[in-house]
Amino acid sequence: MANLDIKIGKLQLKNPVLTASGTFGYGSEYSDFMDISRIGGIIVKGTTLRERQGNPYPRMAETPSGMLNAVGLQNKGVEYFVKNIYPTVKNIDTNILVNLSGSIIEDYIEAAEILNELDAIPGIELNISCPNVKEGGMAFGTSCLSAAQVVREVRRVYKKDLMVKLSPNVTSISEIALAVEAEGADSVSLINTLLGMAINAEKRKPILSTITGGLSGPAVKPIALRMVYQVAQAVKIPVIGLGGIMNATDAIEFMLAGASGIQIGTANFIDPTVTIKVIDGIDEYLNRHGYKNVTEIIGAMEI
Amino acid sequence: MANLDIKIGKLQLKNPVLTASGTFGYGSEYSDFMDISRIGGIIVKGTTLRERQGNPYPRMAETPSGMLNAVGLQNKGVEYFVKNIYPTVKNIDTNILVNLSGSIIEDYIEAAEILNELDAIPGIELNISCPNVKEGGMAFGTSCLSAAQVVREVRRVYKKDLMVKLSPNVTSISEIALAVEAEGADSVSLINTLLGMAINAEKRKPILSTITGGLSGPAVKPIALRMVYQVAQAVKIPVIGLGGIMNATDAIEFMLAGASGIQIGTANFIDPTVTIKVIDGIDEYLNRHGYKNVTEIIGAMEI
Amino acid sequence: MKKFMLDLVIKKNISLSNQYALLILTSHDKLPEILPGQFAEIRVDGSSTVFLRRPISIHFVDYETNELWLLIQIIGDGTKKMADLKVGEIVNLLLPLGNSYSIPTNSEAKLLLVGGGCGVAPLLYLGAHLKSLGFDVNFLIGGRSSTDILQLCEYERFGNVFITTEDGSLGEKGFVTQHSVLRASNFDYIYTCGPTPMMKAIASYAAKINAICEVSLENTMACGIGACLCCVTDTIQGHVCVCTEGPVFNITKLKWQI
Amino acid sequence: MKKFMLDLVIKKNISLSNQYALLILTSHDKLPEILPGQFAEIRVDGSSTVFLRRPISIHFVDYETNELWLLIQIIGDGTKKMADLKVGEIVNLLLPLGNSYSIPTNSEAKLLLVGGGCGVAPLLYLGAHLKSLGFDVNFLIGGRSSTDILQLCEYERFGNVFITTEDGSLGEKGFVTQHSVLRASNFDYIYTCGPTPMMKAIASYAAKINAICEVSLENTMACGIGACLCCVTDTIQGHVCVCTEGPVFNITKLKWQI
Ligand SMILES: Cc1cc2nc3c(=O)[nH]c(=O)nc-3n(C[C@H](O)[C@H](O)[C@H](O)COP(=O)(O)OP(=O)(O)OC[C@H]3O[C@@H](n4cnc5c(N)ncnc54)[C@H](O)[C@@H]3O)c2cc1C
Ligand SMILES: Cc1cc2nc3c(=O)[nH]c(=O)nc-3n(C[C@H](O)[C@H](O)[C@H](O)COP(=O)(O)OP(=O)(O)OC[C@H]3O[C@@H](n4cnc5c(N)ncnc54)[C@H](O)[C@@H]3O)c2cc1C
Ligand SMILES: Cc1cc2nc3c(=O)[nH]c(=O)nc-3n(C[C@H](O)[C@H](O)[C@H](O)COP(=O)(O)O)c2cc1C
Ligand SMILES: Cc1cc2nc3c(=O)[nH]c(=O)nc-3n(C[C@H](O)[C@H](O)[C@H](O)COP(=O)(O)O)c2cc1C
Ligand code: FES
Ligand code: FES
Repeated sequence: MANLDIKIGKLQLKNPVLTASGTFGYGSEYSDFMDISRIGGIIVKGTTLRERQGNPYPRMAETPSGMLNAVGLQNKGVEYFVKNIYPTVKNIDTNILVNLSGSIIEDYIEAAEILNELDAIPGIELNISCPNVKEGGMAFGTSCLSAAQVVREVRRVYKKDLMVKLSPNVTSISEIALAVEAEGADSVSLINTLLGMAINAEKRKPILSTITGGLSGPAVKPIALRMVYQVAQAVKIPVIGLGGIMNATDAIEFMLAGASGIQIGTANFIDPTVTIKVIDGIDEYLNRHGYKNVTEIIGAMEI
Repeated sequence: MANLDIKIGKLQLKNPVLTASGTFGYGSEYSDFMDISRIGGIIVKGTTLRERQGNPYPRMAETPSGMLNAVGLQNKGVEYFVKNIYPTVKNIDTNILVNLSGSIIEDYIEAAEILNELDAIPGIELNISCPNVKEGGMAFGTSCLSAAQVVREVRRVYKKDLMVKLSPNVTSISEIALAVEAEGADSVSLINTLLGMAINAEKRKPILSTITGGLSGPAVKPIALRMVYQVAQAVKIPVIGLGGIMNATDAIEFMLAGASGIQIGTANFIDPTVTIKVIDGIDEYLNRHGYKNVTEIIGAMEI
Repeated sequence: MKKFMLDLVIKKNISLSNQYALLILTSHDKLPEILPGQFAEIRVDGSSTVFLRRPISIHFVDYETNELWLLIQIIGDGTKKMADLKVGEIVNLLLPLGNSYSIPTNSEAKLLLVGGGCGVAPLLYLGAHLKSLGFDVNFLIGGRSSTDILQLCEYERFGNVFITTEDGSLGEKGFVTQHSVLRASNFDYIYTCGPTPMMKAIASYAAKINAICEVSLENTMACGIGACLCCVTDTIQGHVCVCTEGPVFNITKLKWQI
Repeated sequence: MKKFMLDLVIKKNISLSNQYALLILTSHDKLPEILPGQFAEIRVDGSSTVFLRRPISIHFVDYETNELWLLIQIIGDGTKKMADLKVGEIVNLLLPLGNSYSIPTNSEAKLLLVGGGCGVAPLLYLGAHLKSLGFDVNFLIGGRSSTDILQLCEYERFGNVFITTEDGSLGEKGFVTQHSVLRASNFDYIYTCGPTPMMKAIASYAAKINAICEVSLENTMACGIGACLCCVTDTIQGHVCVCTEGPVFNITKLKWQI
């Protein structure tokens, strides 16, 4: 057994495997299938200050080795989270992180202040990259200026771990990463979904109610891996890699490219126990290659 | 039989199906498998002013529903093309277009002047988006300013059809499209490959000699379709759509999203006769849906 | 109810027509408890185009023989691959998923189970379950033509079977909503599953006669367990997930125009 | 040579070990002319991970029975799917691709065909071809252990067969380059295919004895027909495509350090 413990920003994790926001509910959805406390961290659903109904049906389209979603941040708002969900999730023996979204800066700040008071939530993942909301959301993540601004404001009120989730729909993701690092982000996670689209040719209609949606799954893995590599070269804070991770080998590739931790999203839908398999697979890899600590493979790709 | 004739910019095509540069050689590679003169247009290999050896081996990695390439514009230069290849390809009874690349503006201009003299080449596709060359290439395609500049300079010397191929590795592809439209591009084609990366976890090494490479194939189709839709909404000049087209349904989706023509790249590797099948499949679709002209489905998606 | 990820084995694959297949799966271990109306998410292996699991209703469960039945209608590559499964092959399923049809509190209630096309799938198990609870069960099954009406004998084991076909090749000619049994009897509960236009017509009939009506909805699903929020339908309580709050809905909860 | 896209039928699939399979394909139509050293690009169906075709050498062609033989070593999902093909299934191939081994002009030339592992694949057809032209053929086949040495009788039909295994379980113990036949005879032509280190060792032996040496290279291929430029190797003429200028190269053309 290798040592999988890892510190990422202010977080202390029992292993580098987290679940990606919006794909793992609040964790309990998966607890019939495995012991979810074995997972290094659970990032819960995208949460906004106020309740959101999300986008109309249809919200999903399957694509080659991937899927598009247009959920649009359906959630009951941060107050509901505090009252009704926090009391349960706080008992899960792992890091529970809240993915925080907003359309205006004030909303981000107000929600972050509320979350800052929750003892059992050691950090938030600031989502400045959701492609499925009309205002704000991705717009923040696609310019250095606005990305820096929202991180600066949230950092002022949020004292615990601040992970910032970056949008891949940009010319230079490293520049955005540098901008949010400068404002005090503890880590960056990438990638969120790539903006895509699907059409039903027979009906001559878009498949999603919102026309465009966010692409995830193995199809995007090469792009995600490249971005993680670029960002890890650029910033000093830890990088959390995600995008199309389906198995331990994929996860290891992200770590070799420079990620300190990884998240698993879409793969949970195909195999609800994939997180555990990835944790075990990383361990097996470390043992087979003679590594004692998982930290040894971070950025260990040889050029 | 529906009418598949279409005018795209200054080009008159017998059908909207072209082959994507770098995936169809000079056409002759495929002539054992079918009558290549049935194809609406053949865009030959990326050509540069001077000979290029391209990147070292390995240049290719398979990815989920796609592939990465790092060919790096290996070609013998425009003079060689004129002397040794033009005499043969000019006899193919369809539109032969040259995909022109460069690393400095002067090279683009000089090569464009030479190509302007070739009677049987009705147009060029200006590649300002190749991710596999160190200098220039993609850099031109990722800022409005430099994209506009190279198009302006080439337009000055190149009198025939000027199709400009856009990079998807940008925050707003519509802005780049508008910039090149303003400088006199006759059409835009998109997308070129997305910058990606692949790692061999066991060897802890990048798979490509250049570390990163260009992603193509069905994996990128949702992104390409979205970009074609966005650009078609933004510009007045025709849009040629490509990225992951594997069959007639895919091609029709791009046309419904606003493309006047489509290109087929990676799919040629899996089925060398795919272009003919797509042409026939578009015809079948038009007949089945009661369209007389292929032009009727351009942008015909209903929202 | 606890959900499971199970590897079941194909015991039989009965091709019912070139469009339908009946898969009979089994396991060394005892099958878990499954309620009528619930579904499974099936992993499709060996396809270059299918990425996500496919939701398929539980057609029947036989605890004596430890058999799980699935009725598959071939639509695209996923269902094609399922219909092509060979005896002895392994299928990975998540189950049981979703809610279930509700059971009448009044044991005298008159029940009608209306299915069209592949929508009959959950009704066989529902009928069997209701019969085992002592109810009188009436099936009303519709299709375009006699070739759409499959395995009648199975339904006849559990209740009366009424048939309509659009071309009149079996049973009464017309749509299910035109069957004479609807005029002859007064039903208290109507359970339905099938194409949306059919379910809407049934729902409006139920509204007219004041019957309780439950419909089973389809939706585009990614996870099947309430984690992704991809499968919402609009209800009087806003967007709810069909995979957890459904697939069965009392018609009064939906915002259908009927 | 004209290239074809053909659908061939699996006539036999002989599992040679858990790592190797011999596929025998056939067709109603006469197989096209194929030269020794050429390869085919095989489309792999029914895999969720394999996207591109896979290059596989022509192991043998029997024009009398209209059979094409492929020797498959299971490496990943693509070769696994090929090894699992059932009799009667259809395989789509592009062929014949690439150049071929050259035939000695001097009919007295002493020839050695050296193969390791799956690298023996093209040598069977080459040996048969050379024998049909009247040459004396010598095969030298190496492997880790006797289980790597497959179908010896096939090679014996066309020439003398010499064996080495690293563990000594068959033939002489050691590497092919240590086999006594290399000391006993003086070869004019050496044809080789196998792992690169083996081919390099053979090439350096050939250089020492002044033999003409042709090696068959592998490479990562996307198209197999010279269209994509993905498969280059560095030669004294710069980057050339292994799929069209190769896979067979005279060792003097390569930039190998030997
Ligand atoms: C709760 C539930 C229970 C179901 N029970 C059964 C069952 O018992 N037996 C059965 O055969 N099927 C059932 N279905 C439907 C089944 O899930 C779909 O037919 C299947 O997912 C199609 O997959 P495919 O790969 O064959 O086709 P795809 O290639 O995914 O689709 C082919 C075409 O059909 C369309 N399509 C796909 N799925 C649906 C859908 N759900 N509704 C409308 N159009 C669709 C696609 O847009 C596409 O145009 C059920 C669905 C749900 C949600
Ligand atoms: C001209 C030519 C002729 C060939 N002839 C034969 C033959 O007759 N019989 C035969 O069994 N194989 C032959 N091969 C090799 C065969 O093409 C590969 O083994 C096959 O493509 C692997 O596919 P896969 O899907 O099974 O494995 P993949 O999943 O593609 O690969 C599994 C692992 O093996 C590595 N790998 C894959 N291909 C190669 C390669 N070509 N070289 C080194 N590492 C590789 C990958 O990087 C990966 O790590 C030939 C190759 C070439 C270029
Ligand atoms: C259905 C769905 C819902 C998602 N919701 C959110 C969200 O609320 N907040 C967020 O930051 N990312 C969200 N994402 C993006 C994922 O967290 C992740 O960044 C993306 O899917 C790429 O990883 P993957 O390929 O492993 O899925 C969602 C993705 C999916 C598929
Ligand atoms: C092997 C390979 C070589 C390519 N070479 C070029 C090139 O020289 N010039 C260019 O503009 N695009 C080149 N491309 C990009 C394609 O023309 C096309 O834009 C891209 O592959 C997306 O389309 P596809 O998914 O249909 O392949 C190349 C693509 C591949 C796969
Ligand atoms: S399918 Fe994921 S929530 Fe219903
Ligand atoms: S594999 Fe495409 S050129 Fe050789």
